Amino acid sequence: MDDKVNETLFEAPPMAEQERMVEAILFATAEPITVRELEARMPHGSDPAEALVYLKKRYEGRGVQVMRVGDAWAIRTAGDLGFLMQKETIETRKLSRAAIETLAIVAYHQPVTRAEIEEIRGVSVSRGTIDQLIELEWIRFGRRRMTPGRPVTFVVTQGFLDHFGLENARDLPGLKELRSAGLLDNRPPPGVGAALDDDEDESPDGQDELFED
Amino acid sequence: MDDKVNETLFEAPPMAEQERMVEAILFATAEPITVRELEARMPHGSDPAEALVYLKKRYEGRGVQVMRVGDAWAIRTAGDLGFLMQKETIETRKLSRAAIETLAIVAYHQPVTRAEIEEIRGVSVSRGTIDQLIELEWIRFGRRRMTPGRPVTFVVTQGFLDHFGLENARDLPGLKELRSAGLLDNRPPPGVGAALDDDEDESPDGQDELFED
Amino acid sequence: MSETGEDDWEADDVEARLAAEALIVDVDGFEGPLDLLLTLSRTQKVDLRKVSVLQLAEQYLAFIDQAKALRLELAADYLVMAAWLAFLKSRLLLPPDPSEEGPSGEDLAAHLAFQLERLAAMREASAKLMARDQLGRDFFARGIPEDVTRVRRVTYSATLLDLMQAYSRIRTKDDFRPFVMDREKVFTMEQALDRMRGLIGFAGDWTELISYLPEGWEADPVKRRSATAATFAATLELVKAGQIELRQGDVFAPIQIRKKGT
Repeated sequence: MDDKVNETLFEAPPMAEQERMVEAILFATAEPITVRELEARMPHGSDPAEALVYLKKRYEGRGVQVMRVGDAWAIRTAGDLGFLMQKETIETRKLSRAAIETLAIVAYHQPVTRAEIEEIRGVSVSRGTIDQLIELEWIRFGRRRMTPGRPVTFVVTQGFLDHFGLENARDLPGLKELRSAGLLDNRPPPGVGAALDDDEDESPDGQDELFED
Repeated sequence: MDDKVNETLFEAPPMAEQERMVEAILFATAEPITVRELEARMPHGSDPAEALVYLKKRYEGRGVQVMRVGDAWAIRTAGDLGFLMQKETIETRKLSRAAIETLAIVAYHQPVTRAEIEEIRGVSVSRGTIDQLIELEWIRFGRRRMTPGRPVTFVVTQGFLDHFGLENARDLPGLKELRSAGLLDNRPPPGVGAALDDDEDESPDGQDELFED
Repeated sequence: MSETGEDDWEADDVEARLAAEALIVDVDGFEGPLDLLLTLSRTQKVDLRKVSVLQLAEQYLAFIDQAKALRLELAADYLVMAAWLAFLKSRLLLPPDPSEEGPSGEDLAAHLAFQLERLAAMREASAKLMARDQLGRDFFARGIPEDVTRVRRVTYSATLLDLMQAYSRIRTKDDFRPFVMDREKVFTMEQALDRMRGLIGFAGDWTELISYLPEGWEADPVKRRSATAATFAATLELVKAGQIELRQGDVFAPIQIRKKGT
């Protein structure tokens, strides 16, 4: 037992030197490296596992970290400095027509269920469109509707109001104003006008709680 | 008052943090990075040059080293640990004697024209030799010589410094001795002196800046 | 001095001759005459600064002679160097001729010695350079480089107007009709052509094109523009068909037409 210890002591380089070696190998290898591979490359009797403990400690809080990757080891950028490895370019895109229409419906009809959005648009609303609007933090889930199936509703967010410069969703121009602004066709087909009015008359009930300041 | 506000807005991170950032960036890349590039990637107001001084000191005696390569910086494994790296060694094409000598002549005599290289070696330099060195990114075209025919000159690159672990072209082995022995002089053959005088007047200037910091 | 040089060469031992012959066999291995001279100078076993250029010239010439005797093909620059060294040798051996211009034999010899020393120095420098630790051989760059990734962050934008327009679109989509151009105010070329065909019979004299515009199309500028364009296009068609002639006195002057063949 003592002989063994002595043997190792004499053959292996000092631990500080082993640490240097592990450091250099970890730095230069093209892939994470296992303790066994380290052992194979270092002088006989080296204990890379121990050297790794010291090295890992030495890099604590530094710009790079000694990290375990599966059963191998590698030097990696410290998590909080990842931003230095990226160059961000911001690209502004126009929202798709489906998304803007869905958003408009939520804004005008909130709280509104997906089924209702689809009914108004006359086409189905893709999961992606809803997800995108939620991700943009322009819509969020509202309360469940107290109807069979208890469907979730969607409402617009404070972020939405901020983005569009609205105090309040009630500030959205009504259909009459849209019409007088020339945004709505001047000639609504017969019968639609009445339906719209109903719509407008009816919606405040549902909306009141949401539009309360 | 406004200035103060702006200053605080753009306050650079503490030096210890800047050192971490430089560390992370240098670790991440295989190619040397200039101070200017570091500056561009770090938060506004950072002073990577100062951070590099600390970082270089921190890595003294470690398994990897912070090395200066011309006006750029890189982390490289310590030279004494090369024996651990057989696996990483890239088999490079063996350079011909002509290529090695041409490279040395460019390094020690830069900026140097092809005619001058040929004069020193006493033999014509093949196109292929120059091409090979350019392809290795060890030499590149320098400024044209302001002599009749305005011949192009060659100088060594940052890649050359990096490859041979030189901080600077002035660190070339034996450069001072060669210079004081007059062996880097562009001494024209007797009788041709007058024609080459211009050349001589101009070349020291050109060289000075190359061997300057 | 020259005498002793000769003697040295004559008296040179067998070893040197063998060495010279070995050089000849290896003639392809030399990088030009200067390289060969440098190798020959080493056989003098003195510091390059003390090398006897005269002796060197003789060594070189002897080398060339032997190569010739062996019918070895030598590149032209070796022969040029031989000629030059023969000239140098004569300069060094003969007393200087005061009437002769140009550099002295000593100057030329000194320069050759400098060239040899410089070449030797560069050889040594390149050896030192290559002996340095080299990247990828003795020291190493990062094995797992992380490139700067360009992150493209897409932000979506919409304005209140987009929102309102979208809503309007939905609420009025029942009214939607496919887009068709409003033809009410358009006079087509076909119409103009029909009209012109009926009228050109009367155009014996130059008449202004403008007078051919259809009735009721002059007042409304939109209608007038359309009618003018159509009528002009129709006119060009008729010119092409060889039925009428067309002229314009000046830029922006009235365009006139008349029936062809009058």
